[in-house]
Amino acid sequence: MARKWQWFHRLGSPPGFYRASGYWLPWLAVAAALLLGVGLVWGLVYAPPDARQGNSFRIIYIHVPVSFLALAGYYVMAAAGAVHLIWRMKLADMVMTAAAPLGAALTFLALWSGAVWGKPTWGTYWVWDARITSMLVLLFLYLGMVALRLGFSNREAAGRACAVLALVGTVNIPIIYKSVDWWYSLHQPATIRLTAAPSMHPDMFKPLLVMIVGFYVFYALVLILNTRAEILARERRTGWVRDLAAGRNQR
Amino acid sequence: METPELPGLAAGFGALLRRDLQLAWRQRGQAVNPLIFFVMVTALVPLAVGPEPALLTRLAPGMVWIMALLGTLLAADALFHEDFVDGALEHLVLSPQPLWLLVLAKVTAHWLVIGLPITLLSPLLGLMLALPDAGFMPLLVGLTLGTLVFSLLGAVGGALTVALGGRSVLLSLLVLPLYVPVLIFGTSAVTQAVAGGGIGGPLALLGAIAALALAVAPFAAAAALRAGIDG
Amino acid sequence: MSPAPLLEFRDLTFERNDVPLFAGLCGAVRSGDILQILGANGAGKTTLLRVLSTALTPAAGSLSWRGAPLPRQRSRYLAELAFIGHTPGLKRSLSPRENLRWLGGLFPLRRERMDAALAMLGLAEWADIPCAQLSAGLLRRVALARLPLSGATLWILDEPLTAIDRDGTAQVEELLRRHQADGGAVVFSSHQALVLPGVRQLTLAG
Amino acid sequence: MSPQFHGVAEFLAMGGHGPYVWSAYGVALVVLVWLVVQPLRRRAAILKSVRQVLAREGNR
Repeated sequence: MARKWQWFHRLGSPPGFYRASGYWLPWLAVAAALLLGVGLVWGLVYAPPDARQGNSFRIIYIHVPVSFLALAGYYVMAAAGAVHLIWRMKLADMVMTAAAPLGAALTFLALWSGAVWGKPTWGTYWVWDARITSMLVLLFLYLGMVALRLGFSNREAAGRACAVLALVGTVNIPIIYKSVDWWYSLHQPATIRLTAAPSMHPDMFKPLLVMIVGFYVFYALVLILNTRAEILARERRTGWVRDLAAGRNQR
Repeated sequence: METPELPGLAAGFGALLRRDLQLAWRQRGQAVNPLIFFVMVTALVPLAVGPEPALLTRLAPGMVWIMALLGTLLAADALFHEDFVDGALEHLVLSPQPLWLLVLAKVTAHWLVIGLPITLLSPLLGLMLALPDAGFMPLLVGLTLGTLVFSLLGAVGGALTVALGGRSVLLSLLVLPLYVPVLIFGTSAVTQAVAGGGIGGPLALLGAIAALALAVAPFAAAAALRAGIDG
Repeated sequence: MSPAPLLEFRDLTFERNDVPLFAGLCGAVRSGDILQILGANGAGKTTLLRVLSTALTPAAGSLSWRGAPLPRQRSRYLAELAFIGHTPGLKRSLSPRENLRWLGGLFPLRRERMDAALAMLGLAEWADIPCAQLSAGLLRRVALARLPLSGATLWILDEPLTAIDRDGTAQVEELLRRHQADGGAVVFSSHQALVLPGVRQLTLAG
Repeated sequence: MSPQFHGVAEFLAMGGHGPYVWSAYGVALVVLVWLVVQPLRRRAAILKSVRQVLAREGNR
């Protein structure tokens, strides 16, 4: 391995990441708690109700951030997969492993919050709206990712296979989204458009912004927690994990 | 020691294509099964929803496309797995020929054995489901392109799961979401034609997807095979 | 200075589920060498052979071919390599001759000597019968018949004598001897001792 | 900026949309808490099993 990559490997080494992330965690946890707490109270109590939807619109403060992250999470996973395929970096594979169930959980939340928002707004829990349908396909993509990893008994092969799948999915997601949009415009059911951010009142929009930022921080926090657990699981036989467990020279 | 010459790309592609067609012919009973499935399940539709022609006409494009999708998916499972079981896949992976080329040869054979016959059978199913005359041409053109994409993406899924247990279900789970755009454009070409509209748009998009799949899927499947072989 | 060895491997480490199967393996194979890989079941013989063939990628370590690092000239290496794995890799509904023909599209192969090679391994009368009707030992011979046709410099053979009878073993030994005399090299795994001059051995600790 | 609700009961009723709003927030809360707790528990379980291995080796 060429010398210029050595720093990259040291930084990307699982124990190095484990130690460094230990310092970040408290800050991330405090930031996530503060942002989500403020956004939650602001959105639930202080933001004015929507003129047409009344108070049910307050679901937006969950639904929109979670939907953003559901999609962004797939790209995080695919980027980690690409790094793993190109540089054969173990840490990237661990991040990818951690990102799949996390993304699936967020996608599920996006669908759930959309459904219970749909009932008072459209009078039904489920409509084949373009955005909801795309989200459903995204959930399937995540579930495929999780299932593929579980199918392998060999972790090294599983990592590379999942990386290929994530990259193929990344090429496909824009096509899927566009095609579903096109399909929806073809059928044109008469429904209210859910969110139209530019026309939102600033008093409603500001807490949403806080919640979005809060959820991004929360995502980073959980991704790191999961990656750390994955690191320990895979390196449990190594000296540094034994030292950590025995409480020797670690923080 | 004189070394024999390395066969060219065309010779490599041709040899594998020829082999797979030869195998399909020797085991034609097996190759015909997805086609029988295709016809049989379509025959169940009127039994399930009732024989009114108006209803069948409405369902026809979607039904024929979904059956074609399932038919190709059934066969994608065996695409690489048989070669994996008898060890021939090792020869493919260790050939000095580029692996994507060999994948392309196998996909071509798969399409010729499964996708093309399904496409050619589809007018028959259109008749069974009371598809109006205007729908047949877009159905044929759309399925020609669509089954090619199904085979290409099926190859990626088949390569990822080549060594795994519970393969066929997992393969469907991986590949079905990727089939969504093809299904959308394919069915709407037929629906729009039946409604008297233009079909250039969806068919052009289908062609673009097929071109993209042709450019990307062989490489993805080759990378997937190198990982998947070690399940 | 002696010329660079054909195949050289340094510090090869292979991990399965993050546990090393073998670590720090070094070795070299020169023209005329025959290297036998020994080790208990599960010691990683097959894995090592597959790593050497580039079917698997090691977690650490490097391979070089004729003195140059392998990943950059993989197709050149593969063109000079003949690998025969655990399973013969033959299609059961094709005859031995048909099988060799498709392999000829994937690898360099001297088609004009096919009959001679089949005859040498005692397969003349089976050449046009579907492989499904051949015994395991005969299938193994068909797979080995590719070797003299391939013109490959390096042969990597995983348990080449599985299911092969005493006559067959003698034929395989003869095959290897000729290859050695031609300046080729062989890496193989086997529990049997072969009657060959100058076989070196590499034992994998389980 | 002032609170939009007068009293807890009104807040919980959410103008008649209470069940929808609270089921969305409730499930979200459960999922988010689970997302944080699950890796922490996994980490603790791994460290515990490593300690057990160490203790077994120490006794030998």
